[in-house]
Amino acid sequence: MKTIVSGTALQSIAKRPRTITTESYMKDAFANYAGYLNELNEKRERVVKASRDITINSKKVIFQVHRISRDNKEEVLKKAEADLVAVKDQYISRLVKELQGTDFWKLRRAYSPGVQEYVEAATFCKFCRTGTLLDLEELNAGLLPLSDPAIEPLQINVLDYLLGLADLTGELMRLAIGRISDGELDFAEKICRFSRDIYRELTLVVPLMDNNSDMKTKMDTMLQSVLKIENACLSVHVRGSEYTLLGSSDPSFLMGVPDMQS
Amino acid sequence: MKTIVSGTALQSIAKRPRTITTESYMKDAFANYAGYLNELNEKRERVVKASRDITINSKKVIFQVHRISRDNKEEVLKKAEADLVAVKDQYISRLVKELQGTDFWKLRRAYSPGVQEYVEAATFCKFCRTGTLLDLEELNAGLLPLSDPAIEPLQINVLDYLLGLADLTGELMRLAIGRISDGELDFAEKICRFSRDIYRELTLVVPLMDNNSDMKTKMDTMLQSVLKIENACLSVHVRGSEYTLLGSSDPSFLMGVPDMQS
Amino acid sequence: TSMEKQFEDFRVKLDEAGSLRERIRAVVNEIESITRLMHASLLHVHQSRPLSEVLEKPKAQVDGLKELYGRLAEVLCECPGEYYRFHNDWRSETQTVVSLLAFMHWLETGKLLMHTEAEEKLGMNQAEFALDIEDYLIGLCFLSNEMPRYVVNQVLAGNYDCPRKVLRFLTDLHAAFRMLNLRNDFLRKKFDSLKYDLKRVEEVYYDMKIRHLANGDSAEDNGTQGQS
Amino acid sequence: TSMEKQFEDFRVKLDEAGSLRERIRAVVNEIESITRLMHASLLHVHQSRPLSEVLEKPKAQVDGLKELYGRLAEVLCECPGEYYRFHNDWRSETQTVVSLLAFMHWLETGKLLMHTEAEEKLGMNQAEFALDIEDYLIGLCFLSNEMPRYVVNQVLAGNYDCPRKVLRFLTDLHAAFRMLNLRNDFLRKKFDSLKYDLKRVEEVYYDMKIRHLANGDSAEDNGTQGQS
Amino acid sequence: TSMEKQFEDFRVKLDEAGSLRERIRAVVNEIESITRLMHASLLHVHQSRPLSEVLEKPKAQVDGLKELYGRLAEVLCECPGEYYRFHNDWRSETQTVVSLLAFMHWLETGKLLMHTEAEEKLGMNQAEFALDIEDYLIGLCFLSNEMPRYVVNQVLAGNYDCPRKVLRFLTDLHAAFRMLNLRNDFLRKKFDSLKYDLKRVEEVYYDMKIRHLANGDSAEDNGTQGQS
Amino acid sequence: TSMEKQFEDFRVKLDEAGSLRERIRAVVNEIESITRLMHASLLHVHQSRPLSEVLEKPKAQVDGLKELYGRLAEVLCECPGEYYRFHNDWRSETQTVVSLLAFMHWLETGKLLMHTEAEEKLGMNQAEFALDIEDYLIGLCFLSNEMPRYVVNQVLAGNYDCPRKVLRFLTDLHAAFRMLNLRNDFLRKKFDSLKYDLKRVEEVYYDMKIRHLANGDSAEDNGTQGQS
Amino acid sequence: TSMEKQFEDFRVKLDEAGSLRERIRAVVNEIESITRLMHASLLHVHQSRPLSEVLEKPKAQVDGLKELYGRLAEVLCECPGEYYRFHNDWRSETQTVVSLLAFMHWLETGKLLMHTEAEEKLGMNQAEFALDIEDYLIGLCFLSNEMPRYVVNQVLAGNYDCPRKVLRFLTDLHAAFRMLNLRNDFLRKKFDSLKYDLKRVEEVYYDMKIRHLANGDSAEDNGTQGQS
Amino acid sequence: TSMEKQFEDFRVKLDEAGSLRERIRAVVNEIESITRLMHASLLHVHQSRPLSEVLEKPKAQVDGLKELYGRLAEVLCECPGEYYRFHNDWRSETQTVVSLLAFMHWLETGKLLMHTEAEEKLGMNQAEFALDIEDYLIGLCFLSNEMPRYVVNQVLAGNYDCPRKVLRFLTDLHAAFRMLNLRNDFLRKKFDSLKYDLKRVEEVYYDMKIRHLANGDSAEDNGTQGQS
Ligand SMILES: [Mn+2]
Ligand SMILES: [Mn+2]
Repeated sequence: MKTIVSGTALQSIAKRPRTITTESYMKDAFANYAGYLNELNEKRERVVKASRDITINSKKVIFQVHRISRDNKEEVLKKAEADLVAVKDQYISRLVKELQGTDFWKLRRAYSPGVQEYVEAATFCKFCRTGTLLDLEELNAGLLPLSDPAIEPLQINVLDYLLGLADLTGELMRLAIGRISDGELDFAEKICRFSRDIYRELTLVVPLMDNNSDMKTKMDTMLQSVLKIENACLSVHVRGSEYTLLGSSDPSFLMGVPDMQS
Repeated sequence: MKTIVSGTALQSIAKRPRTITTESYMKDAFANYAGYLNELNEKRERVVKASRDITINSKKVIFQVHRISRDNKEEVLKKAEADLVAVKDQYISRLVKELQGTDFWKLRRAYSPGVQEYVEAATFCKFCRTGTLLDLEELNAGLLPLSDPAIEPLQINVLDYLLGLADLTGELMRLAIGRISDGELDFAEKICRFSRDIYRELTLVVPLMDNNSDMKTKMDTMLQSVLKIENACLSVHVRGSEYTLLGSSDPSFLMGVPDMQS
Repeated sequence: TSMEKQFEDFRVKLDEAGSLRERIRAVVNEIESITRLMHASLLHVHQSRPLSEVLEKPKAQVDGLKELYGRLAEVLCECPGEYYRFHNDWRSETQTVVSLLAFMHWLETGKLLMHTEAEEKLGMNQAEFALDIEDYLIGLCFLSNEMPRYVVNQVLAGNYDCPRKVLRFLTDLHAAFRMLNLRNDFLRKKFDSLKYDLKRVEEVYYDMKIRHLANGDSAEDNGTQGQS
Repeated sequence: TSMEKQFEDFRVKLDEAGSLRERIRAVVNEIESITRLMHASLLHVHQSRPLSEVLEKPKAQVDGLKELYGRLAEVLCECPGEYYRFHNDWRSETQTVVSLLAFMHWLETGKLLMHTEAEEKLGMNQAEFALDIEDYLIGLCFLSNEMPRYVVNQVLAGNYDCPRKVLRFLTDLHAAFRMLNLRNDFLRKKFDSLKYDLKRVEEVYYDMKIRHLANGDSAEDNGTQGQS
Repeated sequence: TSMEKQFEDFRVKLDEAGSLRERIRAVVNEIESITRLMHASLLHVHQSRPLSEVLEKPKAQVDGLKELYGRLAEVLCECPGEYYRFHNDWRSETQTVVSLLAFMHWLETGKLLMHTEAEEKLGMNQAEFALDIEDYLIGLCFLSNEMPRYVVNQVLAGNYDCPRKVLRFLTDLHAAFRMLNLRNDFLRKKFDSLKYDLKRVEEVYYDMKIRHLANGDSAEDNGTQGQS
Repeated sequence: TSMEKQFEDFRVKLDEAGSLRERIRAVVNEIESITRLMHASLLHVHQSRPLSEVLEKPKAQVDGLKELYGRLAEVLCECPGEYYRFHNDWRSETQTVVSLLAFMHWLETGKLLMHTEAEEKLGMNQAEFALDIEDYLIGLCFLSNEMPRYVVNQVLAGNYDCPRKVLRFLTDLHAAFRMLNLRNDFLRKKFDSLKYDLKRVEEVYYDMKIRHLANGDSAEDNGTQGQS
Repeated sequence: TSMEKQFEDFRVKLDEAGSLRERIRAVVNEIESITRLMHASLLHVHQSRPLSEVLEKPKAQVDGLKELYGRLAEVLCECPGEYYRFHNDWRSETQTVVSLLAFMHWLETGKLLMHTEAEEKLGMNQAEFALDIEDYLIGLCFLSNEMPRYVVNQVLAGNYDCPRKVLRFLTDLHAAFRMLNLRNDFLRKKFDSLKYDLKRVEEVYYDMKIRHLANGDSAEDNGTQGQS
Repeated sequence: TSMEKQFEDFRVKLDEAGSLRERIRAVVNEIESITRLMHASLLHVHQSRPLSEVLEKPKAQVDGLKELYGRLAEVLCECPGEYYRFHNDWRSETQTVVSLLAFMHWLETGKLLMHTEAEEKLGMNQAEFALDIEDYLIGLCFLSNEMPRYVVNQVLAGNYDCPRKVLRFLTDLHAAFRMLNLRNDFLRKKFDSLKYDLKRVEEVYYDMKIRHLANGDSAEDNGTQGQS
């Protein structure tokens, strides 16, 4: 039975088992669709796995950065930066290979968490190194060598960059508390200004983002982080002022407890 | 500074950078804890990945079984069973290797979804083949060869088995609708009885389960599936009775549409 | 500062994407309007109006649709490689479009509208602007959802052969769908509903058969309503 | 039928697990009672009672705890390899136990209670029944949560050296914790709170320092309350 | 201070609005009581009691309703221009009222209760106190929701012509609704349910038809239960 | 001090209330176990086992229930006037008990289990320990929820009279409920579900009736399964 | 029928219970109004107004409260043994009442308002209508929640001795609560908040102490504001 | 038919209402854009930029806002008496507008922006198009939410007088709100948040005061930043 419209072939297939009466034109087409869906699902799985690897290793970089203190800055950041390069070379490169030549937006939900965490780690390193924001262009320039130069290279999109940046403030908050404990008040105030700036810039960008419900939640968390940083700065500031009032001759004292043992 | 209790060593370390004043007894211990946590997290990641592989491939087996019809049963089930063996040999075995020698319960949340889907697929195949429930013992016997005989073998636990079984009813419902369309009324009624039995047995078991909030949700879905099967059977039954009333001489007619073209 | 510069840059880019999206939505709104009208016309098939009358208006609007998809393609041309970024903004409407085209096609020819045929009708047969396969498949499921009602109303209008024809079509379509491996997603749910549609059509077919109302298969005809 | 048989079998097994769990919970309830009493006694440290008095009662109860953990071990012996199946039933109480033991240990020696020491005190130094490391670590964070209040009350009682000692201890503990790579889980949240505790203790230390209330470091002593 | 003066002013205004709302709610509660009674009486239609008996009680209560809407109008008179400020406080009850009146009207006459007729029955035919169109439309959707059950029970009582009549009514109503461009989400959803009601009635009519239980369409009669 | 004395007093009273509650919960756990078994046995009714077989086990357990309610009464005797203080601890289980007893009673007699009958069966016919009316009513709603499934499975087993009988029973029950002015939200919601049950049974009866599968209404018999 | 008779009976009983509840709620609304006014007056204590001025208005309203509780008692008299049936309808307001009375009492005397004293003030010292202990305790927790703010504002007003006095009071209250074995989750949570209040007051006292702002502990005085 | 005529009529009316709503939303979108920019500019106040610089941009945009509200008024003019019908479409944006204007006004003058002043700034001082009181009040609550952060950042920038001034302002505002009998749940909740803001500012002021960092209350000045 080739077509439903022709009654002439009826007799010949009346006894054929029913399930293979499927019109062959449908069958061929659906075999194609089946192949397409299988490949897509398998690719999605591979992308999810690569994303999870990126996440777990980026988190390690972040923890490495948190090991910073006044006296080991160079050493700690060097290691963090090396680890970050390793994340890129080992895991992001795998993602790049999977996605190359496809519409990067199609599987975005599968890889977005990993990319966001990578952004968080990379911007965190950079801030600790230079006190500035690693911008997307620079970040993406670093990814270029991973791609086959013949085709459109994988680039982190603005949305994932901004979502990663939104998480950064949480880490900055932890960093600020630690820096205050370590007496690095200038550093803490730099963090304070930096995260205020990011928060302010993001408030202007959020309403423009494609699907900003995630981002709105993150903004709430972020404001909380900024407030925590500001309040921590306030409490050390107020104590410092009182110290000045009490007329200390050694204003550097409040800059930490290096002389705790002395 | 070896210990906090001895003041004698104070002078000698007063100038050492602060962060490495960490008492070395703490440092050594925490280095161990750090290693432990790293290994645990990495193992968890590997287990999650294995679980995802098991899930996606078990789902394929389930779709293969749904390709069954009156006339291709053997062929379809053969392929499904072969695929199921492949899931076990390729993916479950990887899980086994990861988990061997550990407390299987520790990472259960990481692998449970995959194992449940595997149970769903295996019991589904078995039911279509024999009309009976693949029991846990049999299922686990199949896993024994994967394990190193020297140590405690990985066995699917009762909870994952039951959770997988709870999902089975959804597939049985789809199967039943299909079988009715195919005229396999006896098969449909067998499915009806089978899923009623499973539902009934599970109602007795659910309250005993370790953490049964998931299971309770599944029971609600399951009752819906059972009702759908029963209602589907009712509608074909009522039509069949009317047909008998109308005095047809060919009661086999309602058993499907094999003669649709005749 | 460089931070401000970067964010200014982002705002520009996102604004561009936003205005792109707005233009897409404007087109999609028009698509939606047309499909609503087409759908309303097609529903007359349930009142058993003659097929030619039923199809007249919707067929006249296919060109309008094609033109709108052409405009969609133009907009998407401005952001190459970002087809799927905006996919959600027009996928549900496109699924409806597919279901309507497939219904019309089936009413006329009794055959399934193929993916490539749908693409052609909409001018989506371009490298950068193709019809997503999942959208096409979901559209086919929507098509099947209309069948039980169609069959019942055809029988009410005295067209007792209709159930058999529809049954044969849905049986084939169902068999074809079973070749796919789906995830637990929207498509799987719609496919489940296809099974129920099939079952309902079978029941009507039985009703005809029991009462010896259905004709034999001898006189075959194109289309689904003999005399249209 | 075999299905009934299997499910009967499951019921038996799950009933067994259930009664095991009930026995575990009974033991855990006793552990909880003891820790409540120990905690209440230890809180007297904030009223600046002499250390010997504060520690007397809780120290007397450690043996009771050890015995209870012995009973827990026995119960878990009956289901080898299922330690983590029931872990949730006693982990939060065990974290509290760790924090109390660590507090007492620190009050006495000024040192951190090590994982192996905690295991020994509770008789958990067995292959099949060890103290989970995350529980131990969370217990340490709870310990740090008590410190700011302790420091404030010690200063109120005139013990101006206390902040420096606590600060040194928490600084070390914080440095040690920073060696860990955590997930976004409960432990990370507790570790964050440790940072705040550290900061608060620093502030008190500054207050003392500014007012020249703290002694120098010359006279070192065991324990945390010099003359108790 | 001017701030205090301003807030004093607010206090008065907010209290006035509050007591207005309370008075509205009191009236609405009475409306709700009456509709509950009317609804309960009307449900007897499903037990196939004679129409005159079914309608007796609810008809007697329409005047009560009208009086209550009169009191509502009086209250709203005190705050001209604020009809929609308090609309939410009585709209759902009013939708129910419309559905009951429309059901009674249809049972008696077989015709749709028009918007102006509904307004008249409730005394809402005033410039400042009219029946909101969306409320009227939603009420009609509720009416249609009762139809499938009504049809099934009429058939059970042997009234085999009922499905055809109801189908004709619902088909017209559905066609009328399709003329609207529904943007209100709730109304759109209710309209979807109208489609299901129509489909269900079609099926019942189909059941009658294939069993030759339904009469032909020749004999027209007003009202819905010929011989009641 | 007087404060200490007062809190000492509270401690005693709160501990008493606590242990009372624990004893109540222990009894309730046993009630829950029994109802679970009864329910599972009653589920056999859907497998169309003979009524005598279905009812054998659950009937044997009614005495056990009665004894447990006796123990509950004893506990509550110790705190006269505090029935409602602990009501929440056992009300949901009691609602289930009522629904099971009412289902068994209906299967045997085709009649509604009256409130006083339920009280007698549970030994709750005492001044201080009666069956709360709302609990009884909610139990009846649970009973009705079981009916559609029961009807479907009875028809599947060839008992074509069942829908008519159940419909008559549910219609009466529904009418009785409508007499109440339900203010309790939960009960009101359950009553809504009763309406759906009624509608579903109507539909099944309709399907039988139009196919002449249901018997006439002439021969009356008690019980729900003719030959049980 | 007996079913109808039974439900008629239920209707009467449920309506009675309903109207009882309405009367209770009417009284409770009045209680709530009064407590809102009392609370607003008492908040002036944070603006450091003289105590006599702060307490004047709220004290004048205690009699009003007592009368309302008298009316509540009368209503509950009509349904002996059902105190706890309606308890939820007035418990949260009563907890607020307790907290306000306890605050006023403490401001005047520096002492804790005892349970019996609270009962007397409200006329709840009857066998059938007593003040539930948990409500009293929760009220005390609310009282403690006001303390940190009170202490801060007193210090701002120059009353540097206040923290020490409040600390002593809260320490005693905390110790008293610790005697209880709290199983009630809500109460336990409120007790946790009491710990935070205590901690905050300790900190304020610490601030005073290290700045030598607080007086010594030698001079005892009743009341909380020396010169009020 | 008359039904068709009626629905045709409805179609026109619903389309009119729909397009009115679209025009309102278009205006509201522009309002929202402007407030976003104003808000972002005002956030500079936390960076301690000079007040003139902070206020420059937002002040420049007030005229734009006024114009937009003028357009809103025009649209609403076309449907007299339906202000509240569309209120929800623009109320949340208007609350934000009020909060921004009030913040700017307070920064400049240290005074509360009065209701009439807000109306004037927005051109809402018309009989038919006034500023809803609840919207104004909610806007004030949003204003207060910004205060704790403002105070913290001002102190960080060395403006030690700020806490005292803000505290005085918030205390007055809080007292004014307390005069109202808030029945609106949302407003009540926002008012609760005002209490927390007040408490936080009290704490900051306390921290300054006990360290003698705050100036005395003698020198009064308008505006909030002395030298702006
Ligand atoms: Mn992070
Ligand atoms: Mn499944």
